[in-house]
Amino acid sequence: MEKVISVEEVSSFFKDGMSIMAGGFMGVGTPEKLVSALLDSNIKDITLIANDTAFVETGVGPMVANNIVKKVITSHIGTNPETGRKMIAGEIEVDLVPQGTLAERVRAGGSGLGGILTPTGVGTVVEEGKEKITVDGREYLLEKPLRADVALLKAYKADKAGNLVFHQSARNFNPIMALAADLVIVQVESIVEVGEIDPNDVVTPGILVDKILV
Amino acid sequence: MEKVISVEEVSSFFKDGMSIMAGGFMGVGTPEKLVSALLDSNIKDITLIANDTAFVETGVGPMVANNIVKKVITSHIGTNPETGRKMIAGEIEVDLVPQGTLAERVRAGGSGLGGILTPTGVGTVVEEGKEKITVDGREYLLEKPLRADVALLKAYKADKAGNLVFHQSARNFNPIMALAADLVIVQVESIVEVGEIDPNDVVTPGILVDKILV
Amino acid sequence: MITTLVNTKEVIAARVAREMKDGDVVNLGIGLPTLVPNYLPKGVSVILQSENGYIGLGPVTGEIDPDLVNAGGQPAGILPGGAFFDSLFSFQLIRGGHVDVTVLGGLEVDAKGNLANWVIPGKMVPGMGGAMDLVTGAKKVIVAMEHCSKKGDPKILEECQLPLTGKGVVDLIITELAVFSVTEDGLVLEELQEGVDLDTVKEKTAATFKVNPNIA
Amino acid sequence: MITTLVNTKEVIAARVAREMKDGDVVNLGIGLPTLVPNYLPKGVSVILQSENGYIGLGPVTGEIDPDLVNAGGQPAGILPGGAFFDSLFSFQLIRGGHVDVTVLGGLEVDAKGNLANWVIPGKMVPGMGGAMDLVTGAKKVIVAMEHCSKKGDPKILEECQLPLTGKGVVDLIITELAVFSVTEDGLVLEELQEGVDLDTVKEKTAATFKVNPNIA
Repeated sequence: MEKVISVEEVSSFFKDGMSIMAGGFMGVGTPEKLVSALLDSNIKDITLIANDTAFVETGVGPMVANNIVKKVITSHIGTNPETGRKMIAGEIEVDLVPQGTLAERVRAGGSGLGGILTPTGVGTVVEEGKEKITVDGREYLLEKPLRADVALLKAYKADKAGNLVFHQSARNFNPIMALAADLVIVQVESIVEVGEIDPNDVVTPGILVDKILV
Repeated sequence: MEKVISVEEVSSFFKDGMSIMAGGFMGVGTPEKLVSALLDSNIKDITLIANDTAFVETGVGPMVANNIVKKVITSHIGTNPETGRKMIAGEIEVDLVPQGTLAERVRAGGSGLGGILTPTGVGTVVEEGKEKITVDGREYLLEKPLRADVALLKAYKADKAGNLVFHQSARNFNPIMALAADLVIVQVESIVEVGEIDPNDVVTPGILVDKILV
Repeated sequence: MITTLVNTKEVIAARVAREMKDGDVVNLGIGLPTLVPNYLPKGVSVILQSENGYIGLGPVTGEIDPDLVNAGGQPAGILPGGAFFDSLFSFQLIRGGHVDVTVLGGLEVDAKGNLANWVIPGKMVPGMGGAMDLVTGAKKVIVAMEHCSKKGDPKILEECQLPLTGKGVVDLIITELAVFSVTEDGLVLEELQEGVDLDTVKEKTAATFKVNPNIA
Repeated sequence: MITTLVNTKEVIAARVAREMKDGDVVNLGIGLPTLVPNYLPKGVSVILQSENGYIGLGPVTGEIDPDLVNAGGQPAGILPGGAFFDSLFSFQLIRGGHVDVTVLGGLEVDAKGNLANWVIPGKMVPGMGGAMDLVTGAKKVIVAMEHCSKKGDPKILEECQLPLTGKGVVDLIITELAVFSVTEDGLVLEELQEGVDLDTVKEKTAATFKVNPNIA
């Protein structure tokens, strides 16, 4: 199966109302070209799952600023004033999740787990509406899996089979989101032939990657 | 802190009745020198946590064959007839755990989770004595974390800070066990200076590694 | 074409191979299932996952590497485009539905799709290894086994007697006599192997089953 | 020696630095806590964990790499011996007790060790980011903050009024006036900063506290 696509093909994967996971931490490790293609594709009512909503102009920030997002599931919105403004105005719904819990929920969604028990958030508003389970005398919150229709990821290098390696702190949520979406599209800085990445160095195996944009 | 130790120092870390995790899959990726040091140290009543009990003569197999193990928590004992024989004779206790569940339990133990919900084992004897939790209409078993006093691991290469890289299929349980024991001792094939391993290539960061044996 | 397959195991493996689609990610159990790649139709190649920690399982090439074994602990190779990972990640792939097909042997299979293949109490207790995760997580579970035990007893039952590996997990049963699918209404005989008649299958199967009308 | 620290934040950071032990793995929150490494005693070096995915956070060296930022999104560096990983692994380290000390700012802290520092309802809703995991998982939680708000209101309270970041999680509170430990019996004043008297601390603290007898 040919995985390498052109930027023109990207928009065909988007639909109104879909859920989208996007890699990145304050824009670092976010696939800007894929976000840009999403903005151009004129869709709406997206549920966005991302570590943070970055800045108005960078990362996933423009998705929020450009009114295509209905709901955000994220750990931090403080650097993008548009997210807070729209939330207070009732224009978008924001579900704030502790960062480690967000990572665990995405991994659970991609790993066939029904959830994980975390001590994070016990005794805070985070526990509202969640089941509390005591294991060996300590209370934990049952946090449920998260999945998305599409994951928009960024990697440093891919081979044509989709094997990925990442660069510096741009790795962040990208590898776990590769497990947790029905369609995984990755923007890479360079692409090499199959066999050129040492199998010991692969971080995300190609079987998880559906489409590659250079 | 100097992490590199000599084989003579290894035995000082062992005590009767302690729990020990050991990396390896049918002996591949098992630190044979550390197992050998353990056998020489004349301790007893160990709880062993390992993927399998390997063979009578290799991997963690000799630990079982040499009567130092009181209990084994493992996914497979079929290749070491001594484990089955001693189990039937009532000489050791064997707790059989599905392989993926064993990996999850070790990770949970090393990651501050109270447990994970897995569909694996539902409707089988594995569910005996465990809490069943229904999430979004599907039943899962609550599987609890596993930790050990000591982890005996094997890596391909370490730097002097303890950063580890692994080789081929010898990785298996080693990286997750590095998270889940109070004392982590790693046998490596070679050791290099700090800075010689690219931070992008490190699989297990040195802060998890206490002692290194070349 | 397959008339040259004199061996029962080869007949089974060759039929299993026809279930594979090009590009499928496949995990093969120890024994009979490992024969499957030898019989893949032209134009179909699959990617083998090895639960001890990699994608791209292949034959040994060059010198044997003691650090590179398959899930049976035997020397193996890795193909270009493969990737190594740890046991946790390996079972994230398996449990998370990233493996398309798993092929396992069976001691007993029943009309509800239950499978027993990991223990005979008091006799053989090897442990479940990765089998319980595989049958729970793989998208399609194929049991590939001889139709009857060495003693001649049926292995396809109304209800398994041995401790289960998985409950309601089996999609397809392939033996040297027949192919059954497991449906909500129970077993359906989908195919007879070449030269096998329906009465033989009925006689050697201890479960009721429907017959696909396509079978003459 | 520290009389040259004219700035309140520097006084706090310098005192926090004295809590560090050589080799500690430390996560520093955004703002004031990032000043701590400037004041580490001789012979003490710590390993900084950055929750966006690495160990060995250091200053920028050479050219700025857009792929290398700290948890505040600012350009950063990595020291020799550092390691990159993904967000999942980063929080495995944090939640799993592999981080020795975390230093965070606070909006309110109380006598039960509760901390509030992530939201002022209706006013400021940045989100908790990694703070809830850090206070839950780190072995030692130090709140480093100015003793009172900009309006002059006490931030150390009998009971937090704002939504909590963590319940019963704080070990030590360090301000420009004093150092408090949180014990099962409530707050204990452990130290007065240089030139500060007990009455000032009492006046500016809205929680009852015991006084360590070592304080003259």
